[in-house]
Amino acid sequence: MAEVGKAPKAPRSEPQASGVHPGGLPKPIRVDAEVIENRPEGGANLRLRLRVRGWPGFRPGQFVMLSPGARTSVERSDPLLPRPMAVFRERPHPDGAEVEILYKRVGRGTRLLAETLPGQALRMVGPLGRAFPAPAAGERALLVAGGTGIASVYQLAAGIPGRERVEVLLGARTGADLMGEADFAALGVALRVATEDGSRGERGLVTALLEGSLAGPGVARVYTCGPKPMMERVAQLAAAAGCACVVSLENHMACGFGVCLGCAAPLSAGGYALVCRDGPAFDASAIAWGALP
Amino acid sequence: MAEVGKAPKAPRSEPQASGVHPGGLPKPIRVDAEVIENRPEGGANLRLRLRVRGWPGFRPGQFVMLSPGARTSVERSDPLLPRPMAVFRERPHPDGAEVEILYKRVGRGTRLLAETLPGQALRMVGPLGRAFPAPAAGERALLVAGGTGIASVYQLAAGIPGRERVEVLLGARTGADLMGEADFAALGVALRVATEDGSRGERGLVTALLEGSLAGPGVARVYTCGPKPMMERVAQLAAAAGCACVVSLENHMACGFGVCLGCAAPLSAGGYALVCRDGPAFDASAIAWGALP
Amino acid sequence: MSDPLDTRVDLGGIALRNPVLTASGTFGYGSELAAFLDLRRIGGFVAKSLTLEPRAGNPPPRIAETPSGMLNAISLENVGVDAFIRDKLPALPEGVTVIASVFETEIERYAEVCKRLAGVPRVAGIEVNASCPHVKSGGIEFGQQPEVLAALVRATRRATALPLLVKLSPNVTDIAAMARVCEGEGASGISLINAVQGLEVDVETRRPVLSNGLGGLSGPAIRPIALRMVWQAARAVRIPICGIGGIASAEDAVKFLLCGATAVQVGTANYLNPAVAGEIADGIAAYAERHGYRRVADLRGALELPSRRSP
Amino acid sequence: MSDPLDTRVDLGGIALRNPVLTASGTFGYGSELAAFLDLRRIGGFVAKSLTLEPRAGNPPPRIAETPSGMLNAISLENVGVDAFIRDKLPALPEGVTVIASVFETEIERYAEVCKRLAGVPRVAGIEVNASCPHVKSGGIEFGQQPEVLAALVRATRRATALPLLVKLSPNVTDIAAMARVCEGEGASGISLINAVQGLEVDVETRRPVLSNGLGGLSGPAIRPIALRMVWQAARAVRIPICGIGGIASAEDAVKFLLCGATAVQVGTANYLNPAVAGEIADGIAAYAERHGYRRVADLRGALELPSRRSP
Ligand SMILES: Cc1cc2nc3c(=O)[nH]c(=O)nc-3n(C[C@H](O)[C@H](O)[C@H](O)COP(=O)(O)OP(=O)(O)OC[C@H]3O[C@@H](n4cnc5c(N)ncnc54)[C@H](O)[C@@H]3O)c2cc1C
Ligand SMILES: Cc1cc2nc3c(=O)[nH]c(=O)nc-3n(C[C@H](O)[C@H](O)[C@H](O)COP(=O)(O)OP(=O)(O)OC[C@H]3O[C@@H](n4cnc5c(N)ncnc54)[C@H](O)[C@@H]3O)c2cc1C
Ligand SMILES: Cc1cc2nc3c(=O)[nH]c(=O)nc-3n(C[C@H](O)[C@H](O)[C@H](O)COP(=O)(O)O)c2cc1C
Ligand SMILES: Cc1cc2nc3c(=O)[nH]c(=O)nc-3n(C[C@H](O)[C@H](O)[C@H](O)COP(=O)(O)O)c2cc1C
Ligand code: FES
Ligand code: FES
Repeated sequence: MAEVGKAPKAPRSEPQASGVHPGGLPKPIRVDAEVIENRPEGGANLRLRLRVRGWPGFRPGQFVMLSPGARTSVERSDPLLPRPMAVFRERPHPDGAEVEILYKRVGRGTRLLAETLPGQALRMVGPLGRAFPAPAAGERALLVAGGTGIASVYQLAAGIPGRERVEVLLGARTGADLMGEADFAALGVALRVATEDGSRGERGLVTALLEGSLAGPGVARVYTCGPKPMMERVAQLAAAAGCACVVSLENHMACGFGVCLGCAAPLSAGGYALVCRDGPAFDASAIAWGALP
Repeated sequence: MAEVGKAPKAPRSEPQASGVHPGGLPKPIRVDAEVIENRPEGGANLRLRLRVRGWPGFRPGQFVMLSPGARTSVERSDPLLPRPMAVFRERPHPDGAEVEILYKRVGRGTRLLAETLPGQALRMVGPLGRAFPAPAAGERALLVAGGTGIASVYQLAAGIPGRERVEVLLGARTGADLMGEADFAALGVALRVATEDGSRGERGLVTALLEGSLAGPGVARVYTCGPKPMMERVAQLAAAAGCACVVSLENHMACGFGVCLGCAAPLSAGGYALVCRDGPAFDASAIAWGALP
Repeated sequence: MSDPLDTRVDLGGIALRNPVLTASGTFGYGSELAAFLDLRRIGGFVAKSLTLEPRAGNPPPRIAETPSGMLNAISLENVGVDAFIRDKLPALPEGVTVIASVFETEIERYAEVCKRLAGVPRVAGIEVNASCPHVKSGGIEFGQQPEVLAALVRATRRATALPLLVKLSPNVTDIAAMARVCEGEGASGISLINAVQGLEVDVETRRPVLSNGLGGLSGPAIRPIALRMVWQAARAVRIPICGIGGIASAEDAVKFLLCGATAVQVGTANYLNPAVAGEIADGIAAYAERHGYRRVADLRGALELPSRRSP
Repeated sequence: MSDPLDTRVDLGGIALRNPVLTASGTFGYGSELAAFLDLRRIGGFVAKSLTLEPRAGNPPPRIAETPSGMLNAISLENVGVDAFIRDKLPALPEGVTVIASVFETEIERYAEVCKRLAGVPRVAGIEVNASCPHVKSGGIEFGQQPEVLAALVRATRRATALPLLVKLSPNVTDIAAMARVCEGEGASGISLINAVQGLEVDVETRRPVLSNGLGGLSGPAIRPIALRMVWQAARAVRIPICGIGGIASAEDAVKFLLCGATAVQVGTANYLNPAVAGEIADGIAAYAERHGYRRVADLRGALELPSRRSP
């Protein structure tokens, strides 16, 4: 498993996004990954396990680009673009590594992903992007995630030393929509859940849970990933409580490695950062939320 | 099984191609057919068995249009066009009918077809085209087929009353390339095989076998389907022997039902016939071979 | 909901049951696909383009598959205007709305075909296909030159009292200018786009795949180009627009309506699914109802433009 | 075989190891993809287009997927010519052939960027991107008006002694005429095509998907259009042509060479497979050997035309 703060494997030359710890990042690969399992997990969520030869490891917050559907002996150009997916977890595998992805079936690409069968292959490029910055010494880590954003923060929670100090707040529309709850529970972190219909955990928005948690003792660093309105509200609450806030953005991407300039996130200081290269994690204060789609 | 000479189910209004018996044709359907089996048969050949609800039956020589690869919950537009495939055989099935196709993996569409798994669905439109004209009373039937054309003439051989009078000559590059030999053998027709490398049957071209057969007693009607040079040579030999010759053409098609005008076959009398509507079977003498691609 | 949805639209004087037509050259003369689709379920159909005399068209290969599209070089193949009136029209059931499409190689011949269609009971309107090579201009399409297009629209407009749609070529620098030419010359509406000129090559034979060399690209691949041109034309003229190009689903069709089309035509998608036009008509109605529209006609031009900057 | 295959080509004075380049805007400044492809394996790369000053580009969303293609509206985002020379060029390993791409909103500014690139050691040539909206013509692209294009080529040709490629816009009626304009003004070669103008709409929000509204269509969908335009341009001029548009495999690339291109650029396909350009270079060589060519350069224009009629 990737450890936060591990020595750099392949330092990158790109400029560092403000406030985000770049760390050393594994050198990305391009590979045909074999599907070991692709299992529905309730609601529209699925768990994908891939066997990846030559996997270089990853850092919490990094993602991969996956072909939209199984590869065939024929290259099909519709749908065309690969889909970004957070690396949920990795495990050793006799032949490379096993990489796990938690994802939701939302559109054409993820529907084709969901129809992929064990034994079929997906083209994978990654790991890409930078790592989440680790919490500073003595800081409490407060992770707030909703929807598909839940997958992006799991490894962060898993990697922080002293998990009992890590608090994780997960939100979803319904209990069935909720991703990965059992995985977080198994980590031994302090876990709370909110669903909009109350079918699981508390009824309401996860941001309501956050208000309580921010009121707790000591300085907290808030990490968030999920729908834009949720992240924006989390950032506001954190700012009001005087806490640092790191957001992991889910912009649309064509390449994932910094050359198409498609994933631009508007910065409050003007100009844009590239989510795939400079993120996906950013200081919440660096983002011009009004101009983010 | 479709019988030659059965009463018309749904008469069609299109003009009749010269010399070809139109007969009554079943009303075509559009349906998602379920793959029961899709089994490699040696070389690049496969045998596809489909469960088809509402299948109206077919006449020898008719074909279906099959989507290039399994349908998914997402419509994929590459490859775009359906592929024409002869109906090899039909069997009763508790739920509609079982339709069998013999096909060869040659390009993008058939490669995707070959990767289709049991339980998946293919869009099917058909049966389309007209039936082979039956041999006249007292005429010997001489079927000469090569490559994928073999699939087109099987049902003709099966449907002619008095199969012992039917002579079938099959050709292929190698024994492994040869389609459906066992099926023809099981019909009890007089069967001879030629392969270019001699790995099965006689060494050489199937047209060499034909020369012998044409020399036999009585009037023969020759039916042929396969690569263009083969069909052209068969037509020449038949003409030289004073025999009628019916060719089943394999033009490229976009629709299969007479509206795109893509499948035009040049006629010796000038102008074009549509292979999907007026054929695929034609009097060999009606075709302007030089202008056929 | 109280009132049922009103699906009717008026395409330049042609009253349509709903905004879905099938495109010229993709639905034959209307009876070929009777087994799959009752044409009375959709707004209408545009017949294969007609010339004065019957024409045989190009030698095969005439079609080639391309990524999310196809090329065709059918050329002028059709039964001729007289056989259409005599044989094809009477074969269609009552209640099918028929638009006759016309193309030719000279302006006078275009006008003559239009005249022969005058007074023919079943013809609700004429679509002039301007994507035809103009013999006198050395093979450049009528619809590629503003002056030639103007002359063509003027002559055909004079030749008939029927609603007159002009079908534009997409192979131009400025589609809005071409749309304005049509409006200026009295066209009742504009259909766009016709196929985009393209080429496919077989690397093994080292020849073009089509016997004709060049062909027309159609299918989903061209949809973004068609949608852009419809949007540009809709902003340039007031006459109604019939959107065409790569439409394969109700969602695709709605995009064209939102961009300013009054109706749409479904082309290549018919080959894949001969019942698709009916499914699209149903899907548009479902979309309109889901979004609280009372009249499908109100979808026209309902696109909201980005506030920051207009596209 | 006796002699090894000669893969070199000369693109208007730019000596290329093999005929495969990566297209502007699809390979960054050359070092982003070092983990996936050694640029010394391919003919060279065309850097992201440069302006005089650094530019920030359009707000997101900037990209949208379409059938076998994508739309982009990145606009002018780039580090500026000075930062390119100072920071980006030195980061590239020796032996990488670099073509700098230039775009601007005024002709004088284009010329000034070209001047700044003069004498910069690592720059083998300049590609002038003429698909940029010309401010003085009210947003019409430089490459859409023959006189404006002529003025642009003249000015940039005067501004630099480097080999000068002009990259044409496909959004024109007559690409051959545009190619002749470039040749007449002394361009060393022509690159085509840039992205085709398109539009995509989200039916749920009823808005264009891109913040900018319109965008440029690229990817396999446009390949038949690109191939047609390369063929038309190749017949119109003698200067070499660099074919671009939807190339995703060696077979695709060979089609462009057969139609008259001296070299090709791979664009959108890099996003799907960042090593694809190297695979294409290898595949072209394999094709040439399989077909008995001694020199890849001999593939240029080797298309056989149908005997019946020219395309
Ligand atoms: C860094 C990053 C990490 C992500 N991690 C996960 C994850 O672990 N699990 C998970 O379920 N989802 C994750 N997502 C979101 C996931 O990429 C989208 O749900 C997916 O791309 C949707 O594709 P589609 O074809 O099903 O949807 P469509 O709407 O059909 O897609 C159309 C286009 O829009 C893009 N798109 C649509 N929604 C999104 C979105 N939310 N984010 C980015 N692109 C989008 C697609 O990639 C495609 O290019 C992540 C996104 C990013 C940027
Ligand atoms: C009436 C008819 C009946 C047929 N019956 C059979 C059969 O029973 N078994 C069988 O194996 N094959 C049959 N074929 C041939 C079969 O349609 C082609 O092999 C198949 O379309 C090739 O598709 P592809 O995508 O693999 O090849 P590609 O070369 O990738 O196809 C590209 C395009 O060309 C078309 N095409 C290529 N080769 C042919 C061809 N020989 N005939 C028609 N279109 C072609 C494809 O349909 C597609 O549109 C028949 C063809 C016709 C017209
Ligand atoms: C095989 C074929 C034949 C066509 N014939 C005609 C025609 O005769 N007249 C015409 O105006 N358009 C013709 N078209 C163009 C279509 O009507 C339509 O404008 C074009 O295909 C774009 O729409 P689509 O992408 O939905 O197919 C033809 C298109 C195809 C594919
Ligand atoms: C995201 C993106 C950005 C692009 N930026 C530029 C650019 O800065 N300058 C340029 O000349 N072309 C640019 N292009 C156009 C490509 O270089 C190429 O001409 C076009 O995409 C067609 O080729 P393709 O289909 O292989 O992508 C860009 C294309 C894309 C997709
Ligand atoms: S996704 Fe291409 S630059 Fe970020
Ligand atoms: S395949 Fe369309 S008319 Fe024959």
